[in-house]
Amino acid sequence: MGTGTGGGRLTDTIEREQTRKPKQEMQTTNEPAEATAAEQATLRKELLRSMLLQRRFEERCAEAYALGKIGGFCHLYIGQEAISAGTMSVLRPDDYVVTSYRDHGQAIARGVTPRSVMSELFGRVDGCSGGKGGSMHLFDKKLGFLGGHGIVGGHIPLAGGVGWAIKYRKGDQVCVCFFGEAAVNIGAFHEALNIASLWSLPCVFVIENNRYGMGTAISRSTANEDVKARAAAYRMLGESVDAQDVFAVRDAMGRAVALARKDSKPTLIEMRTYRFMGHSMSDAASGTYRSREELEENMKRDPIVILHDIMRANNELSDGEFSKLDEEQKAICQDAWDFADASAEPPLENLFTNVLVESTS
Amino acid sequence: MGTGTGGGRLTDTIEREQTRKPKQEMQTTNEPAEATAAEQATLRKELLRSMLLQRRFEERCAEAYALGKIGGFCHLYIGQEAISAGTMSVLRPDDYVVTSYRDHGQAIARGVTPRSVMSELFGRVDGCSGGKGGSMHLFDKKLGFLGGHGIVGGHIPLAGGVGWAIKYRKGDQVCVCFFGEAAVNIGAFHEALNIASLWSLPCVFVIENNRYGMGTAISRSTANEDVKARAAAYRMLGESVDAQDVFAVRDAMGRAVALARKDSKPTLIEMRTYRFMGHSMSDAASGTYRSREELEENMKRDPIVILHDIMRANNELSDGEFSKLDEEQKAICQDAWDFADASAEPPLENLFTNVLVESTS
Amino acid sequence: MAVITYREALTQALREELTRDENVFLMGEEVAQYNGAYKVSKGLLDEFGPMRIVDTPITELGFAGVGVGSAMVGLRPIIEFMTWNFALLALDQVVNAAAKMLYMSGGQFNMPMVFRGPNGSALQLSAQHSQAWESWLAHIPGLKVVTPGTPADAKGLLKSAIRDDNPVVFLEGEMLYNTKGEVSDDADLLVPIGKADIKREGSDCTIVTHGKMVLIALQVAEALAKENIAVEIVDLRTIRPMDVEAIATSVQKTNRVVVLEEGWEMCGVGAQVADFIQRECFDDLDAPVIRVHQADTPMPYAKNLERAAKPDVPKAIAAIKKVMYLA
Amino acid sequence: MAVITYREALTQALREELTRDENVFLMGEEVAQYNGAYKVSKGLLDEFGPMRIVDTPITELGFAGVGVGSAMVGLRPIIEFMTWNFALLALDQVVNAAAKMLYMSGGQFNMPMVFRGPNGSALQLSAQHSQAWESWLAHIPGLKVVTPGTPADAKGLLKSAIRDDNPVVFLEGEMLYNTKGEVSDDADLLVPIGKADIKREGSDCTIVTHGKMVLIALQVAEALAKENIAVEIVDLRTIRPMDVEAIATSVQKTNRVVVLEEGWEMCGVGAQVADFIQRECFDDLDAPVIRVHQADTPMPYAKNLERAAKPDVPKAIAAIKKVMYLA
Ligand SMILES: Cc1ncc(C[n+]2csc(CCOP(=O)(O)OP(=O)(O)O)c2C)c(N)n1
Ligand SMILES: Cc1ncc(C[n+]2csc(CCOP(=O)(O)OP(=O)(O)O)c2C)c(N)n1
Ligand SMILES: [Mg+2]
Ligand SMILES: [Mg+2]
Repeated sequence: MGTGTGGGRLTDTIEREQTRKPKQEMQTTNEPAEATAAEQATLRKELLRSMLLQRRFEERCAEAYALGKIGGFCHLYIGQEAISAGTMSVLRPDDYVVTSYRDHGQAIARGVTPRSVMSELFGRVDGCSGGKGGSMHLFDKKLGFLGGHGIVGGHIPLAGGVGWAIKYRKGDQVCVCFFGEAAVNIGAFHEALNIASLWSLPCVFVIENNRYGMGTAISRSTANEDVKARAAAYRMLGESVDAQDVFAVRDAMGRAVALARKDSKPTLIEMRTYRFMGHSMSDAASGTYRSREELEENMKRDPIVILHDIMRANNELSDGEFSKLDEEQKAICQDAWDFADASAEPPLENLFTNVLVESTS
Repeated sequence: MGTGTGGGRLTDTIEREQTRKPKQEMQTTNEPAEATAAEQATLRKELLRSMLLQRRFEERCAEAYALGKIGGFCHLYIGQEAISAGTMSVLRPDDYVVTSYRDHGQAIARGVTPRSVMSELFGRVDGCSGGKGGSMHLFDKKLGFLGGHGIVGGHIPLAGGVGWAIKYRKGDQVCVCFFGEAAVNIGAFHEALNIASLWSLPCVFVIENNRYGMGTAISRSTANEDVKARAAAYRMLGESVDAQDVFAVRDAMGRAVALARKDSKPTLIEMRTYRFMGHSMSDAASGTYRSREELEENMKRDPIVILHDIMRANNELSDGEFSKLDEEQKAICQDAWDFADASAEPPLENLFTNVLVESTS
Repeated sequence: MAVITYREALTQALREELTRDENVFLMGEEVAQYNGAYKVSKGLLDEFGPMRIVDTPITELGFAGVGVGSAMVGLRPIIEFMTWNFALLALDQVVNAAAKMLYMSGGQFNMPMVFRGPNGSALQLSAQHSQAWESWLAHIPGLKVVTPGTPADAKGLLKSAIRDDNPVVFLEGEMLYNTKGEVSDDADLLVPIGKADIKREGSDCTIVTHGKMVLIALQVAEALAKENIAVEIVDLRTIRPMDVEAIATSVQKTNRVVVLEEGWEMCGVGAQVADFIQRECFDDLDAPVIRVHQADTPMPYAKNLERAAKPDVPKAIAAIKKVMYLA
Repeated sequence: MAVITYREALTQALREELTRDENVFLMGEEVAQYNGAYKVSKGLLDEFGPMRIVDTPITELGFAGVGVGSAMVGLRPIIEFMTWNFALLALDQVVNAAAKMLYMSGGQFNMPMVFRGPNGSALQLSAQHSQAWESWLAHIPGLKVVTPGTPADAKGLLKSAIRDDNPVVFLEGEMLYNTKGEVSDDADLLVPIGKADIKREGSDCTIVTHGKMVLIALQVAEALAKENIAVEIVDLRTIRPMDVEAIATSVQKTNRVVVLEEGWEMCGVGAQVADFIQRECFDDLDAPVIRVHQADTPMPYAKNLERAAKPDVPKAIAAIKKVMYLA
């Protein structure tokens, strides 16, 4: 189904689907069948925590950007957090993640510490990339977090390479690659997907379809908006997911990751989402290429609110507990801010480090 | 249907289809219904002539290459002539053609004179590109023959640009773009097809699927060998054609060209063919990546023989007439050779011409 | 004459040339509905409509090739790269198609087109968004490479580029868009491609520079004037073809040269300038040519490191003093 | 020591390093079943199997990026470009990913990989298949750029490149593959990256050169020896980092330099060499540095034009005579 420019309609459709299929009944295929209700509740709380942390963190980013503490390009992920939270919840520590410049959410969901991310954004020496990468280039090797890349589509072949390395070593890890829907038109996407399918690489390619590439609606950039047709071009499995629903994300990603892990088969997944902020800090959230009405309509489907509502309905999270959880995340973000603020600028000699390494094999 | 590496099987299938559907009954959709039998016979003779001329011309190319009169890379088209002959037969003089390095056949079928092509191959001043382009870069502006390009897939966006220009000027010409099946994996193909479909450009994209890109069988390079799935990825019409049958080519191209001309809609057409020679003059015709058996099996489906047989069955071409036609083409090629041989090397000062033009608008 | 920004100067040039010749069109990411990522095409969609001002998918290689194809049949495309950093993906079309087509075709297909957009670094955009490409592009025969540093040059050179029947690479500066200067509103005023401009006269030392470094050079000259050092500024404006004569004339006068550029050292524009000077003015030089350029590292994000990486006024002043044996 | 071809030297280097380290693999178009478009990987598929010697689709950008990704997690890819002409499509991965990854990640992800294949022109391949890319690649910090001219250097440098923990661009010569020379069969013999080599000693004039022009330089020196002109040949071998010291030492001895390179003039390697020399050896030069390079045009097809376009022995001899004021 094409999303078109008729954002309102799409939202409606999805909301209707939801009404029909209440969240509490959703059982993802990769949950062990015997997962108890308590375990499910714990999982939901963890997913909520992850999304809340991302949200609160990026709210502080916006603030820091306004104060000039963050510079350059800064692309917020607000509204899309269910994708990162749901995805990371099905990954193992030794799996790999690679993403685009809109990378704060994934980094934090993957476990990169808010302190080191905020320090990176502030351009400080304690940043996860030593202050050299900035918002678009978050890296954390020990977490298998392979960046943070700035050229649209440029990192998609990298995911193929990670998949190749896994296969080369007969490992059973998986590489998940995130990119925006506008990236599907670029050559790198095409070349990488053909290779991944041809060589059966353990990759999951995740289109975060927030319906705009900068100011361009998908219908104005993409001849065929249907992701399944794209996957078929590479004889790959393709799927579309309501990505404001973290369990739908988790479900689809669980299956795709399992397929990659067990059968070394790649999947292309379209996550249908919406970005609540402008493309980057210099872009207005609405008023130019999308209406305020459309934005507000879509903000009603806030992934955090959706999950929170379910948990409330389930009576598994009191308002007090929610507030406590939220305050904890805010405190973590304040701590990250304070830490980053206190972190030193990189020493000037660092300008010349990391251009090359000295070692040989 | 995938062609796989099982060349033999594909050939069988196609041959059976042919037996079922005798050629003399084929009526292409773009023939005026009232085309008389005589007109049809004339057309067949013209197509035969075109294919024969290409064949004889390239046989002389091989000879000239062996003698060192042609240098560099030289990619022969032998076996694929029905594609160029059939295609050019449905084009208007003001249409455009753009192709890859394997361009002798298309150039000649389009009407670039054998003299100027041979002179180009000999690196002489009377060559259609002044001796500067060589085998891979044949150009003829007055015939709308836009080259002759050496980077795999690099010329596919150019076709989009020509289509754009036609639309820009509200013209009703068409741009036909030829490339090999191995080019479908490269980014330029993908970007160009998306644009052509998105903007509804009057282009026909012709995959000359000779089943090998250099020494690589399509099954080893392409995750999904089915062209229709590729076209669908761009919401474009896609079709597969038995391209050893010049009327099947003509039929499909006739429809695609009409669609482009009337509705400004692009089509992707897979022409299933086979190259009878090596990839280029330095590549053996068989023995490395394809067996002699496979080659011989496929050479049985020579497009010239297939058409000739039909005409013979129709009693519209006697053996004497065929010989005469053939001799005429050979004579044209001998004349081209002699002309090229007598043509001067480009004067040395030409090294520095055509780098820039002096004019401004 | 009005004082307008570099951005407005470019917009004026586009508007005037779009008006003058209906074969001219502008194509690129976000150029139409969004009015351009840097607003250079502001208002043009409304004025000229969607066939003349064309939004593209994010497919630099694809739409650059579309430009080339349309130029082969006589249109005059202006291909905007949102920044030249992304043009790296399209260089096959620029180098192998646009630059070589006329030659390969024995003179049949010229390429009346412009590839334009901001080049080099802005502020804290880090490694992948901060590259200055002029030396790469200048390497390629078949191209012209233009780098205006002022609003007047931006307008006059863009108009010349659009009218030129050859492929012109036009490198703007993100940091220049808001800079102001006097610009003629004469729609026929062109700045010739291939001619350097003496942006300031002086007799003690020459700065050869281009693009956004022109502003730095002017500040350097201003500062050094207070120390009674008279700096002459040769703004190349065009990198290819390079105005060697203008450089030589200045060097013969000052006998000392600093080459100031935004990009990296190795095989940079400054290397070529130094090479020309040592060949053409061997006996005129009182000191070796010294170069000021970006540190030989990818561009770092951190503000302090980025500052340290970039050529600036103090670095250029130090170089001049060195070349004058004052330091 | 055995006399083998440049091609065999490369094959030996590949075989030895594939044997030594199982993280090393070779990937590219036609490298496996076809034994390489130029047969450099002949026999390796049989020996190492399809995970180590990997045929790719024609997708230079894609498989270069696959190499980068695999290097991020510790493999040591050797990415073969059938020729560097096609690598233009992949330069985003070379420049924006491989060269910048270590820096952008604050030192976390180094790139132990090699990008290799034939560079520059062969015979009559015309404009799109005849480009020498070393000056472009040398411009980029984060890369090493290596250009062996002899079989021994080819082997020793390729082994060093494969063992290097940085991304190394390795530029071979199609016209060199069949050339022969003595090569050690010691599997531990490396040629260090970053060190020039004096290919011939002489006191009258220095030729600074690299890659396939080394052979031309040797012929030039041989011819001029008969006229009692003693030419010293500095073979750079590595373009980045450049061995400026070796150049300077030679220039201090001969006081005259010709720079001989395959590529174009503007911002070429020779420009950088000339720049270094005028800076480092300002008082040592008896004449300006002169350059010999490809004509400033795309490469033509016609044999006579191609010959006229390329640097060759007569052109280099003329340059030496000019720099020695003998002509
Ligand atoms: C090759 C390339 N072209 C252009 C850009 C500028 N750019 C950065 S993000 C972006 C939009 C991408 O949209 P999408 O892929 O949908 O991701 P989103 O930003 O919506 O997450 C553009 C055009 C770029 N970074 N790289
Ligand atoms: C980008 C690029 N990569 C590699 C090559 C070398 N090359 C020339 S032709 C060719 C095979 C192309 O096969 P296909 O597209 O099927 O066309 P065919 O030669 O069969 O007509 C290759 C690999 C090239 N010219 N351009
Ligand atoms: Mg998007
Ligand atoms: Mg083929």
